[in-house]
Amino acid sequence: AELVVGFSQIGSESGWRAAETTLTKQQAEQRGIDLKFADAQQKQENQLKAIRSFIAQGVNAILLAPVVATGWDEVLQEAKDAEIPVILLDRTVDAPKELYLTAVTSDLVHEGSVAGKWLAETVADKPCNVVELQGTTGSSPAIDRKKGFEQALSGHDNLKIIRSQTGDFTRTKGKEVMESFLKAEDGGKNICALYAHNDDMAVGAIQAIKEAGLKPGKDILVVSIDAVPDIFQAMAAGEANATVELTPNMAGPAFDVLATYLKDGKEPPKWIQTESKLYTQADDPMKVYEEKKGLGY
Amino acid sequence: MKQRYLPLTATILIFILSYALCVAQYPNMLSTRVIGNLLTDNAFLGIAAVGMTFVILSGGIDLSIGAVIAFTGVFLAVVLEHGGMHPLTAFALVLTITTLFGALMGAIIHYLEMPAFIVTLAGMFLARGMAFVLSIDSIPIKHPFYATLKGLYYKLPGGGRITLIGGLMLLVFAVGILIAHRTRFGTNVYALGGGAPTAKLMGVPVAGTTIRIYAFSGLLAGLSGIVFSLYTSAGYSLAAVGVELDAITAVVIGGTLLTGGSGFVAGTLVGIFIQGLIQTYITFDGTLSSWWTKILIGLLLFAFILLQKGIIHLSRPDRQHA
Amino acid sequence: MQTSSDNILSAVRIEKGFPGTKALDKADFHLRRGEVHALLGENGAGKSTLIKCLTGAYRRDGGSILLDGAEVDPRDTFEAQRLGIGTVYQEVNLLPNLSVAENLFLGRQPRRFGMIDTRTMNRMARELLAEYELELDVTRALANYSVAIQQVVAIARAVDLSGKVLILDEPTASLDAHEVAMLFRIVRRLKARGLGIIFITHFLEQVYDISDRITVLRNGQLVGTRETTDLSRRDLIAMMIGRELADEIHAPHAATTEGELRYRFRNYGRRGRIQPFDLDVRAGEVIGIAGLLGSGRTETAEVLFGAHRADSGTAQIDGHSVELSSPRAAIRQKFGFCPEDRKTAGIVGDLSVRENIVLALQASRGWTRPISRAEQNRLADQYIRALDIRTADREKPIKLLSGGNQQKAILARWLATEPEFLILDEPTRGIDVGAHAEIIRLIETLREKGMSLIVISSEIEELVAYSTRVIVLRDRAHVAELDGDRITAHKIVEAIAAANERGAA
Amino acid sequence: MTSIGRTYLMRLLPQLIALATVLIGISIVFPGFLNLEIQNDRLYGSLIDILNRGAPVVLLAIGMTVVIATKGIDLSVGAVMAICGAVSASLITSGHSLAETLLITLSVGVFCGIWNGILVAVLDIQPIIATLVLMVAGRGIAQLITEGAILTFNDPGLIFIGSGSFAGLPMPVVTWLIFGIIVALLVRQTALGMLIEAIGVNRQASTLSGVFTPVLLIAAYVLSGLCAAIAGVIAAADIRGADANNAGLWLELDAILAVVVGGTSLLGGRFSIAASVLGAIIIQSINTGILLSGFPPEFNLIIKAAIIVFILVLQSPRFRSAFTFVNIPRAAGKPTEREAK
Ligand SMILES: Nc1ncnc2c1ncn2[C@@H]1O[C@H](COP(=O)(O)OP(=O)(O)OP(=O)(O)O)[C@@H](O)[C@H]1O
Ligand SMILES: Nc1ncnc2c1ncn2[C@@H]1O[C@H](COP(=O)(O)OP(=O)(O)OP(=O)(O)O)[C@@H](O)[C@H]1O
Ligand SMILES: [Mg+2]
Ligand SMILES: [Mg+2]
Repeated sequence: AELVVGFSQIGSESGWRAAETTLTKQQAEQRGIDLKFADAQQKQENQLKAIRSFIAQGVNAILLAPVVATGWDEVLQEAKDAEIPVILLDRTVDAPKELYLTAVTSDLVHEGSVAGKWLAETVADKPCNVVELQGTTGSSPAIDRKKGFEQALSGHDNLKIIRSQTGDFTRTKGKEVMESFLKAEDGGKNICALYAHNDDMAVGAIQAIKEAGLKPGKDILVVSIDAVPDIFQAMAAGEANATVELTPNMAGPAFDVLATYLKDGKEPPKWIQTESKLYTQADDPMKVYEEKKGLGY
Repeated sequence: MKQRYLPLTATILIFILSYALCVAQYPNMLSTRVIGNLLTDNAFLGIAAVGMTFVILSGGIDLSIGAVIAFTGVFLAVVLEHGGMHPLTAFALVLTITTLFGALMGAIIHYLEMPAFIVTLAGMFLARGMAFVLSIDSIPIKHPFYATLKGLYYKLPGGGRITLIGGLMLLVFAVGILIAHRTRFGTNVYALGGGAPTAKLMGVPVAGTTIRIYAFSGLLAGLSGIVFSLYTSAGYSLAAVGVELDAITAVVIGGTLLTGGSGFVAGTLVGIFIQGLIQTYITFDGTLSSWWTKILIGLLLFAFILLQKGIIHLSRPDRQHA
Repeated sequence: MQTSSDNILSAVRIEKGFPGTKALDKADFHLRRGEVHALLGENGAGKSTLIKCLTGAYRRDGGSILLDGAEVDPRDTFEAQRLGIGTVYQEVNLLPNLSVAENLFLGRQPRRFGMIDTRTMNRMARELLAEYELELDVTRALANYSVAIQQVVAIARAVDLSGKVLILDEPTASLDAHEVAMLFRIVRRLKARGLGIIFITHFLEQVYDISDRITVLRNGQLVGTRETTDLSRRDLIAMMIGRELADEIHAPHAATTEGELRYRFRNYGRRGRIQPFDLDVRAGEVIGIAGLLGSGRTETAEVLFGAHRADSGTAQIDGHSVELSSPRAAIRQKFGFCPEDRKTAGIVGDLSVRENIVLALQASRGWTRPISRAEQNRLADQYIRALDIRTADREKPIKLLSGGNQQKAILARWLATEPEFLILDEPTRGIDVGAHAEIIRLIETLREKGMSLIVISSEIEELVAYSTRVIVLRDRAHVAELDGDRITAHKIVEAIAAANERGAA
Repeated sequence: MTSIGRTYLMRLLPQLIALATVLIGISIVFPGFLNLEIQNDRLYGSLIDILNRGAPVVLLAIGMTVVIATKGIDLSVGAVMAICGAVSASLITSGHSLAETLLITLSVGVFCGIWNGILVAVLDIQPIIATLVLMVAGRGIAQLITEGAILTFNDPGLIFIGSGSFAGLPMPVVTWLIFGIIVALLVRQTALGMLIEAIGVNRQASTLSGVFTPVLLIAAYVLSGLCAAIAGVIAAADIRGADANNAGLWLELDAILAVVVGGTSLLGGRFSIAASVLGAIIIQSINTGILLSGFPPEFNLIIKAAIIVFILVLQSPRFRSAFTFVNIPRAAGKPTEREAK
């Protein structure tokens, strides 16, 4: 019989997430899997509801992109009781490992530290004031990407985070907050680098920097995370310096391990880490842009 | 058929009808699992919506409940995990806090004559802000007592369960119905909704009633927060965003007028079920993209309202003699 | 400042000011045990304000209140109720969304085990209303019943609440003779029990019928208190308005010269509201409509005005067919309509007197042709003067005016549109004697100018005074028409009573 | 005329005081705040940022004021912003001219308004629920257009609307100034304002007086839709892309808050466009002030709540009558100063 897989997606709050959804659907189609998609609109309670109704429907497996790390024990236990394997996508959860089959994610802290390392190396010994655009307050990428970045910077006393405010992962807020950073730091003369928790905020901030009469990428270094297509355009124009890739194709590996597991019951490793690849202006950004453009970002 | 029960009856009819339609398409939807889930998954929303019903019946609105739920969860997580308090003590403490918070909003609304919409909007900012300040991380609650509480459920044949929180929601509704229709406080709530100046002239203690209404809503939001923390075993400051809108929608679908003074607590329960049904249906379908999900929810909402209007319209005779 | 020992309620030097108005200026008022005390005065004299100060609905600025000789200070109406003061406020103040029984027992519902005992409450409500010869489904929302019934319910509630004092602020405004008689029976019974009763009305017959003493207020000040038997009608009016009033009620007219036939309604009606009727109206005619409560008078007016669309019949004006499908359509044909329920259908409370007066004119002109501010001021001032609307100035929100003055402002709204066909539903309700006479005179003047009017009134004397024809309604149907010499109070009452059963009951 | 001017000033006084207080407060925390300089031919500084960033909420508040005056509320404005941003982006990227794009986008906003208006005025659905339908479905529609991604564009004309400048002011500021003045003149120089207020206070009485209630109600929602459309275009043009997921998210609450801070009663009736615009600017000042202050973001909401409560308490009728140092005409129709003399 055809494989039925339920996919509980967080929602559609960013281009990256839309790309993840598109890719998951594509991957399922390629493998002839009947994907049941449920959009939770950023609410954990909706994800819990979705998983419960997947169980009630009797799907063969569940993909879960958890909106938050905590609070999954019970529903995962229910899935386990119903003998439905659960694979976590893109973020992990705070639950006993035996409750899910595996997690296909990147390491958020690692992403932050890749960005931080790049900045530290690029700046070398020069003193550098960094401003930080955080993600949505309280969200795990915001917390972990901040943590990783700070870890990478520790030991480099010439690098200092002088301002850090939330830009809610959006372009609009990224631009608005950057404007106020520029005003607050002497028209931007005080700022040497910008670290944004995602590319969208960076793109907004780049516009703010340009409108303030400064050159992003030169007067202010810009490093961000996600590697969505638009940042490559900015890199090609010399306005952004580096980005750390978070691949939206988490479903491919997930379906692969699922297939082997269902076929011969082989348990995969508990964590399949995706690569956090660093892209800089030297990596032919336009080419990457063309590759990524069609992926539904 | 009493005319005042018309909206309620209409809503119940619509629910039964649409459930039947869903089952016709997905026979699995009749399972006890789905019914049990409908109770468990909507428990926190239902409990908060009872409070919201009282607020709306009195002609007010409470936008703070989602934030209060989040605050409650974070507060519990912090005191349980870092403070080492017993959950029952923590429950009592947090319910006191949220009740007082509600009472404070009620007092401001009454004494400063400020619109509830704005006072509770500020309350929403404040409660969520407090949650952020307590912790921006999501904190798992690992207290064994939680496990005990979650272990309490009644297993239905067919794999469904009536959980503690699902049962609690039904209990809260029962109590809410009693309070609304069988106590003086309940009648006073309706009286306020019928017109505060008139109610005042008729001797309704407006100040006390207003404060109590919002305190009650705060209490139930706190209870809902406890239920939510049981439901997710965690406290998270970004939890339950927009729950107030879901609750308002449930109340209104349940046949309560937003202008106040007319409606039923029981209707809200049906409203909750209808919303839950829409969501279950959409997951069972499973082919909708994120955007079509939203569009369909909107359209179904619209259809329910139209249907309700239609039923009420058709069955209402032109104002007749007594 | 003697307070004789048999005073049950005394108000001494009560003061109350509103921005721009001194509503009460050191007013005294003493109510004896076992008396009916009429509180009289022009519209805006401060009667309702005094009542509200007594019951704690308003905080007074000064003065003291003594109940049974002891100083009391009710902070809110709830406390006043506990002290044994039952009140019917002007404008029915009940809750339309609650059931009749809940309205009657709000705040004192019978309880069993802490829960309201609905069954007992409903039974008590039925028993209570039975005293007023009302048989209602007490579990239905009050909104389902007419203003008159609501008023009876309000009275029943207040009477039931009043251990010591009963205050009735224009309770009879919407009642017909039958209900008034019933109310008076009850009032006399309470009086015999030793209650003090304050009675506010603009119907002087009722004052002389029921009251023992009269207190008159003018401009917030006490004019005086007299024994009713010592005070002639003429003197009373002089006390109230501060001058002599010309002949109060006119002699009935001789049949006036017939104007041309302008409005012709055939088989006009709406199912469930008013049975189809025929009606011809000439220029310069005042058609009075008489009938019992619920006989369909208001419905007739609403159907004529298009507020409820007629579902049968035709309308012609000057021989041309017209469609009166909505108030707008009717207004385009130069119709005007003063509704009966001024609070919900008449005034636009937060807007100023000026805006309320120009509203209909502006609406008929369309929004693109605003009436200039100067013109608005002129119109407002003109009608404030012409109708003697008592207001601090024309920018005062109309909801702050006394009831009678609101009524006059609504009338002004329609006069400003210079209508040719004016429907007045109870235009004199709640209006003081002076203004009453003015409005009757106004109706005369308008008629003489060639306007066609339809006037609904429960006051038969009044109908006789100005009608050139009277239509009598019963059970939502037009049952009789009187004209010329046949318009007498006696004949109208006879026509109404020709039905063996009452109205809608 | 001067007396009307004075009444007008008195009406705006509480908002002006609140704004001044907030601005002074910020400049104490952040001294450079009031600096203004000319850069690239346009004024540059935090004050300008406030006017500029406030543009969407100002525009939404203008429409919301009129809707609220009719005793309604429009929760859909945020979603309509997203739809219109998405529409304009997808039109311009598919090669339509700027004029066509704007025309169609604004028509879409108008259409959304008509939809809301019909639900409220004709189907008689409670405004909050009627507009909730579009609030939920609308964002879905916007995402449908952009397929969940940010639809970027490079059309200089459209970008100019978001970040160009005219007469030394950023285009968004110019836009809302002009639009606000047009609307204010439209409602006050014609009879619209009074008729709308009449409907808001007593719909039944207004209908009986011949006011064309359904049409005016629909018109109010159309205005709101139009405002949201303009705000949507500005928001998209500002970031050179339509972000259907986040554009206008929760802005309806800010707009309502702006209207209330502006002193218009949520129960309908008396309204003032200028006061609502001031309200929106006050809210944006708070937001900008928080950003400039350098507090950690966890405190954003608490600070905002505290300041708003403070302002509202200052404006509350009770507080004002307790301290009758200024006897200001209330939106709800408290007696005016003139009567008191
Ligand atoms: N809340 C208020 N604010 C301002 N002025 C008021 C208020 N209530 C009453 N007034 C004014 O006080 C005066 C007395 O009003 P009141 O209602 O007591 O008159 P009344 O004698 O009851 O008249 P009526 O016979 O018309 O009912 C009027 O001039 C009225 O405009
Ligand atoms: N005695 C009654 N019992 C029950 N309902 C009544 C009674 N009288 C009136 N009603 C209700 O009140 C409504 C008002 O009736 P209507 O407006 O036709 O009365 P009316 O003749 O204009 O008398 P009035 O205006 O003096 O009340 C009617 O639709 C009817 O349903
Ligand atoms: Mg009065
Ligand atoms: Mg009538």
